[in-house]
Amino acid sequence: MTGSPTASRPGTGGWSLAGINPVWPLLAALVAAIVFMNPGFAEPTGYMNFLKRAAPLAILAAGQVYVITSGGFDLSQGSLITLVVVGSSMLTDNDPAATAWVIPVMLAIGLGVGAVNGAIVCFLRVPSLIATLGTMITLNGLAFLWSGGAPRGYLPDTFRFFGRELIHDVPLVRFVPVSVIVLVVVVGALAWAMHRTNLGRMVHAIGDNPVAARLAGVPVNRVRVTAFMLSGLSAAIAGILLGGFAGVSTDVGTGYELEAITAAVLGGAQLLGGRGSVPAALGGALALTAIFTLLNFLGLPQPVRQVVQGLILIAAVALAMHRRKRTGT
Amino acid sequence: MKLILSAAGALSLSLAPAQAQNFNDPEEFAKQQEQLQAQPNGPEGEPWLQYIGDGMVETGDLGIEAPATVCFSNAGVNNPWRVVGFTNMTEELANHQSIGEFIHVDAEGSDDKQIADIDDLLAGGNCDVMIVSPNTTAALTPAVEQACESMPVIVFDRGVNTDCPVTYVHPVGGYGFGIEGAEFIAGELDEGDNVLMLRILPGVDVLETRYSAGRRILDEAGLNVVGAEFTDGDNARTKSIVEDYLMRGDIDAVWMDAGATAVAAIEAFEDSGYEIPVFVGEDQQDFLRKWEEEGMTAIAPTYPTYQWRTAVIAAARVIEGEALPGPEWVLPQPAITEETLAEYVNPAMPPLHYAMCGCETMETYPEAWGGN
Amino acid sequence: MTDRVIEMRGITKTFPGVRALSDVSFDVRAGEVQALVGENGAGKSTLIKILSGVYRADEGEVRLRGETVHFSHPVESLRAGIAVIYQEFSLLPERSVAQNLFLGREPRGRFGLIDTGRMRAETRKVLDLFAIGGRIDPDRIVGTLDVATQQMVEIAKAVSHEARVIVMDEPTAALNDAECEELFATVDRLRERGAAIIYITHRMREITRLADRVTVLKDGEVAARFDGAPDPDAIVHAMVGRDIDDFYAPPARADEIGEPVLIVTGGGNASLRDIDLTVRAGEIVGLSGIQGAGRVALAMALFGQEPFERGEITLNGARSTFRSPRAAIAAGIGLLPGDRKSEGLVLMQSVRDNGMLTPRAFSSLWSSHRRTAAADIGRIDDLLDRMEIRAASYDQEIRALSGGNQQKAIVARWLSMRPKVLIFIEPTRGIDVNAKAGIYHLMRDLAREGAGIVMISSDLPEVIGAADRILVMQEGRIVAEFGRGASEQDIMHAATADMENAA
Amino acid sequence: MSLAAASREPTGDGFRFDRWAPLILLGGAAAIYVAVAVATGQTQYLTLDNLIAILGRSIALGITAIGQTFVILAASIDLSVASLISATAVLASVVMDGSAAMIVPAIAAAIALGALVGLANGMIVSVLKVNPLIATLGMSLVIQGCLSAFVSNFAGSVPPAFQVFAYGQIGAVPLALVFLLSLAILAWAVLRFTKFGSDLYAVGGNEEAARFAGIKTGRVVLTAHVICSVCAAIAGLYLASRLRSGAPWIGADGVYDLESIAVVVIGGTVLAGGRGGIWGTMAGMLIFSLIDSVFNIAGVDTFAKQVLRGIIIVAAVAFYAIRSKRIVA
Repeated sequence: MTGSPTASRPGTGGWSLAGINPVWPLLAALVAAIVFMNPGFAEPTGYMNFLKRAAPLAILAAGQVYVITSGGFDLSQGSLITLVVVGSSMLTDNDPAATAWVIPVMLAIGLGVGAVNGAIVCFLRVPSLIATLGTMITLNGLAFLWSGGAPRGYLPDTFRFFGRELIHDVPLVRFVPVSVIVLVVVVGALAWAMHRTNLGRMVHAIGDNPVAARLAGVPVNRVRVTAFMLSGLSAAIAGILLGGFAGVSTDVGTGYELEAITAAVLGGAQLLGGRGSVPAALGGALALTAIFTLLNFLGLPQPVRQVVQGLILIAAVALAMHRRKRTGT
Repeated sequence: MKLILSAAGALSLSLAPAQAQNFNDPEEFAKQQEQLQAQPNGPEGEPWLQYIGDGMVETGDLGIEAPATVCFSNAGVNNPWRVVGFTNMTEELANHQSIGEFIHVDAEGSDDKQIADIDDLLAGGNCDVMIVSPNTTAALTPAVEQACESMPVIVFDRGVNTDCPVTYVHPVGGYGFGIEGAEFIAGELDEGDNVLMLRILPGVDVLETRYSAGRRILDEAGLNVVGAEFTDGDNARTKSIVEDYLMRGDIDAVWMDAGATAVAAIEAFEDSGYEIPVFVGEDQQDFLRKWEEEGMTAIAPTYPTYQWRTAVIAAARVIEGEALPGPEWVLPQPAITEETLAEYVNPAMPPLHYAMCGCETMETYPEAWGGN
Repeated sequence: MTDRVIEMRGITKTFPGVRALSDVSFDVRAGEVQALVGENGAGKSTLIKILSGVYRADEGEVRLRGETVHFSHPVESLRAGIAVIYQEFSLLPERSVAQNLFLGREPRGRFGLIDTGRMRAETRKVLDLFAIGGRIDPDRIVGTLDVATQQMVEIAKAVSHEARVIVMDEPTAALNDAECEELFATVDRLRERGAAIIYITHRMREITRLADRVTVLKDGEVAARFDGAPDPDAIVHAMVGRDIDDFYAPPARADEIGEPVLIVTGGGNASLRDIDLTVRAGEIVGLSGIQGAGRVALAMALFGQEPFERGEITLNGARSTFRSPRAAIAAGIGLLPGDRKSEGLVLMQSVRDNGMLTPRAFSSLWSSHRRTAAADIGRIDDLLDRMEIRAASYDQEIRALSGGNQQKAIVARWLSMRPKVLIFIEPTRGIDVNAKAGIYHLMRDLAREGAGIVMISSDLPEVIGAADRILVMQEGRIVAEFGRGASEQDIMHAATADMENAA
Repeated sequence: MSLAAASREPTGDGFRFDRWAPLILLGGAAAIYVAVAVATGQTQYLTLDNLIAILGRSIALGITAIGQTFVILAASIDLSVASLISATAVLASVVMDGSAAMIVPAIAAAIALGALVGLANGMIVSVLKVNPLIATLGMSLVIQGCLSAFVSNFAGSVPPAFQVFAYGQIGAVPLALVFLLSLAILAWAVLRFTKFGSDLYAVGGNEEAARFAGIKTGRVVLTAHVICSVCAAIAGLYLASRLRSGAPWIGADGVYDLESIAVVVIGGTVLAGGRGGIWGTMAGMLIFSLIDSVFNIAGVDTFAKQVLRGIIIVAAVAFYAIRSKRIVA
């Protein structure tokens, strides 16, 4: 210890430009580009529609980031969405009153599937990549098995309220989609749990170093299972929004798990654990949706969209690795 | 991974001039246009037994003993259309004493797996007759040829590039589907009006032909096609696409190559506060219901699921040694119109039930199809 | 003309915040054993890592047979004939002995394929250099060998490189007496063949037995050089180099030692047998023994990580067997792991998060991360202050801190839980010498406050200096107990004596 | 050191469970197959013809899985194989376009494309240090996007001479089966007898130790990726031959990415790398084929099949993993 004695207690780290998560400037640039292309986007109809559309993915990414930060993956989110939508249609069967109990049941299913994922990883010691791949296939099968291959009921308007309705006559913005309110509430709650509670710090700890966490007394299994349950819960909520937004179909959730992982990674979440932020995952989801929107406005076809998504994914992680190497941490 | 799958090959028409198959064949277009108008042979009111054209094949000399084992290599039951169809098929089996055992193998949408399935059936299935619903035409041709060597084969839905099957059961076809919807729009709209075309996926033969026929007619009618977008059959995506188009300008009609996401498209108009324009859907109950409720101006061309019944009927005729339409058994392909809508709407049926199933008179209707 | 194979001159190396080596000169000749001695943290490992090209010296030069060399990668030094046997095994447990020996330089036969026959034969030849070698099958999977044999394979691997310079870093840490003798014989044989051997140890017995010359490092500087095997006392003096009473905290006075807080009777599991142990409030109990003797296993059993399957633990009068660390912590046991990086720290999290980890673990998942039942942020900050942790900010990632500061953050973590028993595993490993005294005094302070301290250390002088009582373990059992003032020889003898005497 | 030391404890020199586990699983699958055939009275499924049909069921999956084994042994992973299979199948089929003269150039082009993609994957993983999951997922999107930009259906055709690859017979045994077996033997020999094979296990088992032994770890990972991608290219050639043409969806339809990983893991190769081998992978492939056949014989409902498949994957991996004490995520 050669340095001069520090006079006082080390302070709190300040904000610096370099400390800003790159996802925010990226999002800002994308939004600017979209507004430039289509000034209508700056109108409430434009950006509210955008937020409404991004809401399921953002919620999903906020849940996924728990599992990623804890060191795993949740590939079952997409199938869980499908199960929730198909299951809701089976259970409500166009009875508006049923919504009141079907939604809690769906949230419970989300939590339950998360608990099963967590239990497979914690107690059967199957790596989450394989475990959730298994549940992904199984849940898809279950959704079909339950419905016999095609949805058997309609979703009543009461159920679809969350994903479809707008609240009119709101000052400043004229109207707010209900799903945007759901987005704010859910992402807010998940951000609070991640960044303001013991759970969140312990999710980081078990992803960073599970052995050290266990030796420090962290209930590793309980934390991990909780992370998976929150991911499952977020998928259930996303499912309720998607079902509400667009009605019943058998492949609603297809591909959402990868988009959620992409969004989380764009937000700087570190694969294999230890780093992750819910607000940044939200930023990642908005940025990803903005990229797709921009590509649509540019009239670029689907394949280009894929190529861009792939390149961005690689570039985001490569950049993060580069920054980490440069800062020597 | 299905993201990749569903996104597979999604570049639009400009780059898709098919190298292997021609999806814009004027001859086929004309033939199907004619078949739509043709008066079918066979019993009135039972379209699954009807046929267009006169060709028949004799099967008396095949010498299969009843009850026989029928094997069915299915491309998949991976969408509601195939689910309804497969239910039609299994329920139809009850009508045929001559069919003893029915072995069903499902390829889950994979060519490779379907080829392996047919191999398996040939190696150990003790099949007397084989029904094949090919996943793709070209890929399954060798497997079907191989099967033809050991037993009579019946193909339906998609065809194969060989005439070895006893018969190929199918409705009029994709051009016919496209023609009916587009002609309806052309009749309702004025020149220069805006039409949005919504498509599921590129590259799928039965869908490509629908589009090329529809596009041709819309163009000929002088309508302005504002866009042709792929929806991946995804409701949310469909709704988003339509919303985006509405932000840019008015739409007077929507043409779709399949009706699965029709209701989502309609809702986009409702939710954005627009009148519902002229619509082309399909015979799914949710669309028909919406149509009736909202009093829309619409048409529902069909690709009838009753062809799955016909395939079983054909197999039974082969076993019984009766003649049957062939080498192609072309089924009528009626569209549901304003006049016939009431016959088909049935609130007791599930939303994605295909109304043109020819199944209403069957014993287990509607429970077996998920109705109540 | 010189027969010096290796010559290091004026080596200086600084790590952030630590001067690891300053102006160290060191040489070794062919056909001799040069002992490199020093306490943990004296700079031995750093010196070796510079020699082998893992680190680069800030100043000074390394000469190999008179020529200046700059190794930038261990492979280059290996190719130049310098083989280092590290303490951490570099063996691949899933591969065979022969595959491990020839890793990265497999003999090739026809078509460039690996000549497995020749590889096996060469392995045989190398293993035959050891008496024990004859019993090792070259095709045996390394993971299935016991630890001592794995150590032998590790040495054989270095030997098989036909290195002119062989560095052995505490090679006997895991070996019993007989195995040690075998190793010594091997070293003799290597010396006869003209190899230059750098032998790192802090065991006097080995120095006396093997060394031709001795270099003592202290605080990153050469403290003494001896030709021939010197008097052990002289070495110890050079190593410690200060008043021991001052360096180590004073021992516990009789009145400071209180009631037993921890009693184990008949404890046993797969790696432990017949453990009877009492730890009193206010005392520091040292656990000694060779590597693999069961010291760490005992700690992990007490801590519930590898629980006892037999016997029982009484903690503060309450009987229990801890099935998990969590249960042990809840009952009042704390543990500072031996390998901070892999077992103690969550490196990407902040200093404060590392301190708060255990308090948080014992609070509701959903309550605020700033205030927990055991401690709030303010209290943790106070404890971190008390530990005199040097960090730019407690929000800084802990990975940027020095080893000593990291260790202190973990101590702060435990202090917040007010444990009744605190287990330190290798508490000063990798810690700056100056920080060491701090750790010793800290342990003593904790004991004075009424905790029972269990300390496991491979550094004998440290155990002798810091513990009030020393328990020696061998093959999973406690075989001897010494009070303050035991000698290294006594302990080493007890740790490696023939098991038959005990049985 | 302490926990690490615990993991170094000898595991006994007698019966090594994990060496035999794939065989046990395979035996179990075979027993179930026989039991189901006997129980349903369909003993006609127990002939040699059927055995060959079962062996030949999953040739493409087997070829892909052999390649996947290499990357997983190196502690990497490759999610781009499915898209690559589609790309090479299309490329080969377009280049041949029915002409026998073009067979050799087409094969060369396909292999070259495979090598190129493998090289890119390997570079991104070993030089840019991007997590292999993300790197190859991104690559997969890029390949699929590029491919879809040019073709949307079956493109080109394969001359009859090339169809021999998939349909030819040597006596009663399909040529492709013989080819797969030869490839497996070659892969086994590479892993067993070459320096590269030895290096591969070292890099996957303990990268640090490998680097200290002078192994160029980056190059080893790179080579593993090239091998994996070349295997995928061969699988693409096989599928082109089998389907008589290539289409941009055949890889994704076969789910070769996730299934090949599942096969490798069920065959006892651990995702963490350094342990496993080709014969385990072959056992895994056979297990998959047997499961498929059992489902077909027993006439399991399609959707129930999916549910079971997911559960089987998880259960098979748990069969190994549950014995480990490591914390997984």
